[in-house]
Amino acid sequence: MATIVVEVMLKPEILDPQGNAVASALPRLGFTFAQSVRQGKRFEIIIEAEPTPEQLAEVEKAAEVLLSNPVIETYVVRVEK
Amino acid sequence: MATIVVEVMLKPEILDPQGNAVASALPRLGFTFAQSVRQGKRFEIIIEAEPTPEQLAEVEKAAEVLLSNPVIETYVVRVEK
Amino acid sequence: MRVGVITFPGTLDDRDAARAVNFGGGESVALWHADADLKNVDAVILPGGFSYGDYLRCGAISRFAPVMKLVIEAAEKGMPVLGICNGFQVLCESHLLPGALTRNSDLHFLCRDQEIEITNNTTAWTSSFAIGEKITIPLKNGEGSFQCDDQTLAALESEGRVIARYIGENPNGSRNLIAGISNARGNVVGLMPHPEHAIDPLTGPSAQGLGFFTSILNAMVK
Amino acid sequence: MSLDTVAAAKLTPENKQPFAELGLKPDEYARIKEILGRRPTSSELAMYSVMWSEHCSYKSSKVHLKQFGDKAPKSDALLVGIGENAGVVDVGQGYAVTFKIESHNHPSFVEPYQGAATGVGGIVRDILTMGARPIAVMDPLRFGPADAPDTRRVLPGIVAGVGGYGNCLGLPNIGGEVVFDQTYAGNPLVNALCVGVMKHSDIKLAKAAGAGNLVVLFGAKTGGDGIGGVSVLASETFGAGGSTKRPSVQVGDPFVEKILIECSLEIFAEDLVVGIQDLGGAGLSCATSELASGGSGGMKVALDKVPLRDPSLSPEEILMSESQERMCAIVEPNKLPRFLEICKKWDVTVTSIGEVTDGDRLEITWNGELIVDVPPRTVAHEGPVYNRPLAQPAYIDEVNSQAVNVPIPSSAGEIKAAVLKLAGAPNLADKSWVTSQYDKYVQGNTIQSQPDDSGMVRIDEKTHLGVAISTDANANWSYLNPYQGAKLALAEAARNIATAGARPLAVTNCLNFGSPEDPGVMWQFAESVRGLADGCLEMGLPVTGGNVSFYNQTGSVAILPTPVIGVLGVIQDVRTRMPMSFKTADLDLYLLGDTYADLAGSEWAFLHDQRTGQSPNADLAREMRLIELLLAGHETKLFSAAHDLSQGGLSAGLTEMVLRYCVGATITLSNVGIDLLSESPGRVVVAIEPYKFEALQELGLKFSTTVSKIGTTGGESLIINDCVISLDELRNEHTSTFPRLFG
Ligand SMILES: Nc1ncnc2c1ncn2[C@@H]1O[C@H](COP(=O)(O)OP(=O)(O)O)[C@@H](O)[C@H]1O
Ligand SMILES: [Mg+2]
Repeated sequence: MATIVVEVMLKPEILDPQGNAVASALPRLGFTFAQSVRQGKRFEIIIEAEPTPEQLAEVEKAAEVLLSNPVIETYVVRVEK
Repeated sequence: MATIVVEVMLKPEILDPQGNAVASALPRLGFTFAQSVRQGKRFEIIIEAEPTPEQLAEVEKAAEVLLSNPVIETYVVRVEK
Repeated sequence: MRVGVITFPGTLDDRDAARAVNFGGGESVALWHADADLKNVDAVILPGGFSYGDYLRCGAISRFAPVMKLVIEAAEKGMPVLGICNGFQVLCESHLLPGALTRNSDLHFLCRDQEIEITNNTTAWTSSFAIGEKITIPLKNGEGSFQCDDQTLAALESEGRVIARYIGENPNGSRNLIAGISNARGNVVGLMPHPEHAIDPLTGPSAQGLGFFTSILNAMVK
Repeated sequence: MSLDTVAAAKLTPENKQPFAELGLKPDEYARIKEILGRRPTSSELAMYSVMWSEHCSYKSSKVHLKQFGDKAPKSDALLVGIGENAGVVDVGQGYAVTFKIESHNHPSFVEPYQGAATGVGGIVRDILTMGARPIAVMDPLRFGPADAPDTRRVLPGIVAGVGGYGNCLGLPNIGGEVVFDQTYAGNPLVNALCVGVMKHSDIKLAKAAGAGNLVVLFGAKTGGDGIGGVSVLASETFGAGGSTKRPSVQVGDPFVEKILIECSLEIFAEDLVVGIQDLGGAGLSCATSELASGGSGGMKVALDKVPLRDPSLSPEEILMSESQERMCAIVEPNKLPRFLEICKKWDVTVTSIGEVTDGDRLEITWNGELIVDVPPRTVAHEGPVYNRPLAQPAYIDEVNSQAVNVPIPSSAGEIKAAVLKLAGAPNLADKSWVTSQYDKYVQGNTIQSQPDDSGMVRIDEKTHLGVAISTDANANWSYLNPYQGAKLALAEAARNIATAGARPLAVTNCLNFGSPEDPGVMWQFAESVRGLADGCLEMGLPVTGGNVSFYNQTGSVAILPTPVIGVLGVIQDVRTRMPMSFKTADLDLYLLGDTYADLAGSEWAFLHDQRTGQSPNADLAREMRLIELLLAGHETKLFSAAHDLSQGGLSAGLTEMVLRYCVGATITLSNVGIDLLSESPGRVVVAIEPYKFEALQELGLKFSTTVSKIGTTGGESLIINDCVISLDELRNEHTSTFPRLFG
């Protein structure tokens, strides 16, 4: 068993109200470390065995057509060690 | 500038309706690689400089009280290289 | 005049949309997401709701329903298609319309009576209105903020493809207060607020939504 | 752990069992052994422990709730009474309506969004189970102080959860309550009401009849979430340091529930089930034992056939799991193929897990080995019953004897300040911040919702038949006098129905209290039940069902006694409903009913930190005359508007009226301070065209109800004697509170 991770984030130019809400909630709770916050999605895909290059290509495709919307989002595919 | 990432996922025993929806949509599109899918959140926190241990401890605290609900979720804090 | 109303798993406003079609003088025809033909309809409505729970992204999973292949083909040939709320989201995800609908800027689901201005009356779905006509119909969604890149926005504006705009304070962060847009040909329209809930003052804020459902009759007569 | 079978239990009678950890008392454990003639298996122990919990067995409340049956008024409308998943009433034209309130208090404190969401999900399944299409929801809510930091966590989460689940199901939210008090700080109350409609012939019951019929489980797969959620979470008082027994809460999937609703309704329409039960608290333990207990025979279930989300679950855990969005049906074998077909259409997981037998035992096997062998009634319906000690708490005499001591405004400046203060008080302020997160339009049949006195939905588009529902509780009065408080809440809910022109027909309730092990709390509970039962008898309204939530307390501090009463009424033609306010100038405003110096338990007293004095006495005969007056006036189209007065008295009532359609009013009051602030029950403000005065006076005489002119409509201000408040100023005060507090 292995885990492939797909991370999907809004493009930098797209408004991120969720990230903004977190960024403004942090100082209210006394946390002052953040300059800004962006919020995105993380998919953990469990597959049977170590992924083959073909499988990874398939995941890339799925990330592009289903898991993200290229109009507003970008994605990264990683194999979790 | 540096980026701290907080990943929040539902605990394994907690139902993940979103992950399930993705898992059942994938094969309908001809993608057969996934045994199961879990969907979580990814926060990218931009800070001014390389994080200090104190800052990281603060982020941990924020992850616990604000970014996740420990009743149903777990979190991981990582420094993005 | 047969107007198909598609039900996806999780669609909610299908019966309301069908009722509105009939109120407007058309004949509503129920279509199911798994259908393999469009039952000879002259136009199609994708109603509001939470298809597939709105999981992943609103409309992202419905876009791949069998019936959508047929809708996309028919739309490209000029069949009038109206997407309301979740239907608008499906049309964007299907790339029949540009842009995307994202979380409301205040992060809350918002249900309220919203005044909008009709800014294009040449589409299949807006011909019953006058340009500049102001109507009040319900707005109800959690992800109704229309977003696109600057270039797309400029194109939509210069080609007059913004068909309705919110009046007053921006309810959800939509760019340029956009409430609805059309494709270049004017047969495909996406609208965030719900005209099907404004066909009778007894159950809605007004009857001013009816125009969308009478417009389509004009379109066919022509 | 090895499998604990019935055979093993017989061989190892002395095995130690963790009955106490599961919440069973030693005598309860002894009783189980006596019933079975041996020690229970661990699966049986799991079943008994969840089913005999306070939440499922009503062991502390049963002896009191009996009154709802004993004192039940004769009612031809009642089709299904207390005991089933929800009561059903006849509303005419062949339609039956089912409605019920349930609580999901503790889970909503732990995980506000999911707790509230699954609360809505649970009550909707109860309504569906009766064979009805759910048509609307309501959400009476109570929180700690509005400005407390934890309320900022709890309230937005709960509101988002109620909306997130209800909106996704396509159920309009047509009303509710938002009330703040210190005692709810660690115990927010999330009560959820659902109403559904069906034809008489479609009523379904939870019973497993007909040997050879199949036990069919459909909906979501069973997971490990919420194991013991209801029984442990709902019966464990939160200590100061937080509960150690906090199990994981359940996460709801409203999309699956929406599919389950449509799938079930299609199954019902083809008459494919003999009996049906939803899986709520106590999951499969509850569904199997209640179905078997409700039928005539026994039942055999192969537990290993249950589809699992988590394959590592033990049989005990499967029996206790409270995974959401599951249903259990009894199906004749020849109808199974069609049943499966419909499930396939909707992509719903479905499995036949057993069958009805002609025996009298509930037998459950795990891979062929018998792990449960019990008489189902002993699990489901014959749990322990307690006659808990009760005693009037000491505070009662103390607060009752203390007079209310609050400033009474008289100058124009004081009046203005008081009216504005009440308009912006969290308990009375505009609730749009909450309700705009709820879809009120979906289904296209909503006639009234927030901020109207009651919610109203049309149930027939051709005849315009409709139902109205209101939920009310006045915990301040219940605190001062629980017997009167329950009656007064009942009267208020009924009045809220009648102001729209609907005739009250039936009652549901959700009784939220502290620990039943505290004799003072038990007394509050007993008095409330007695008051509600007496009140229902007097008003001729049957109680059709309800819910009890105990252990709402933090340490030794209980919440205020909070019996939430829901009244459902019928209106023959929704197009004739009376609006809560006036849309034009030059109407005359009249007050129906009498005003006394009733400040005890009032919002004005609350704003001055006082909860003393004596609650008003409910005069239900007078309330009923007022209701008949309203209905008679509705019949003859006498009223242009009618609005109930309750919390905040005339001051709040006028504020709501002038702001509803932005038409002002000029009011003249003789005893202005008391007239504005008193909360005397049984009062309604009506607007009529001036020439209809005589007709109104006649009705007043006929129904022995005081009718006093208080003013006229019009203008852009609320003018009270010499005090002028512009509508803009009033609106600003009324609408800014929630956005300021919750963003
Ligand atoms: N949590 C809620 N959900 C839906 N509607 C609500 C909620 N809270 C209050 N409302 C609505 O707001 C209006 C005013 O509430 P309230 O002042 O409590 O009414 P009343 O005093 O007449 O019972 C009513 O229409 C009520 O149904
Ligand atoms: Mg009221």
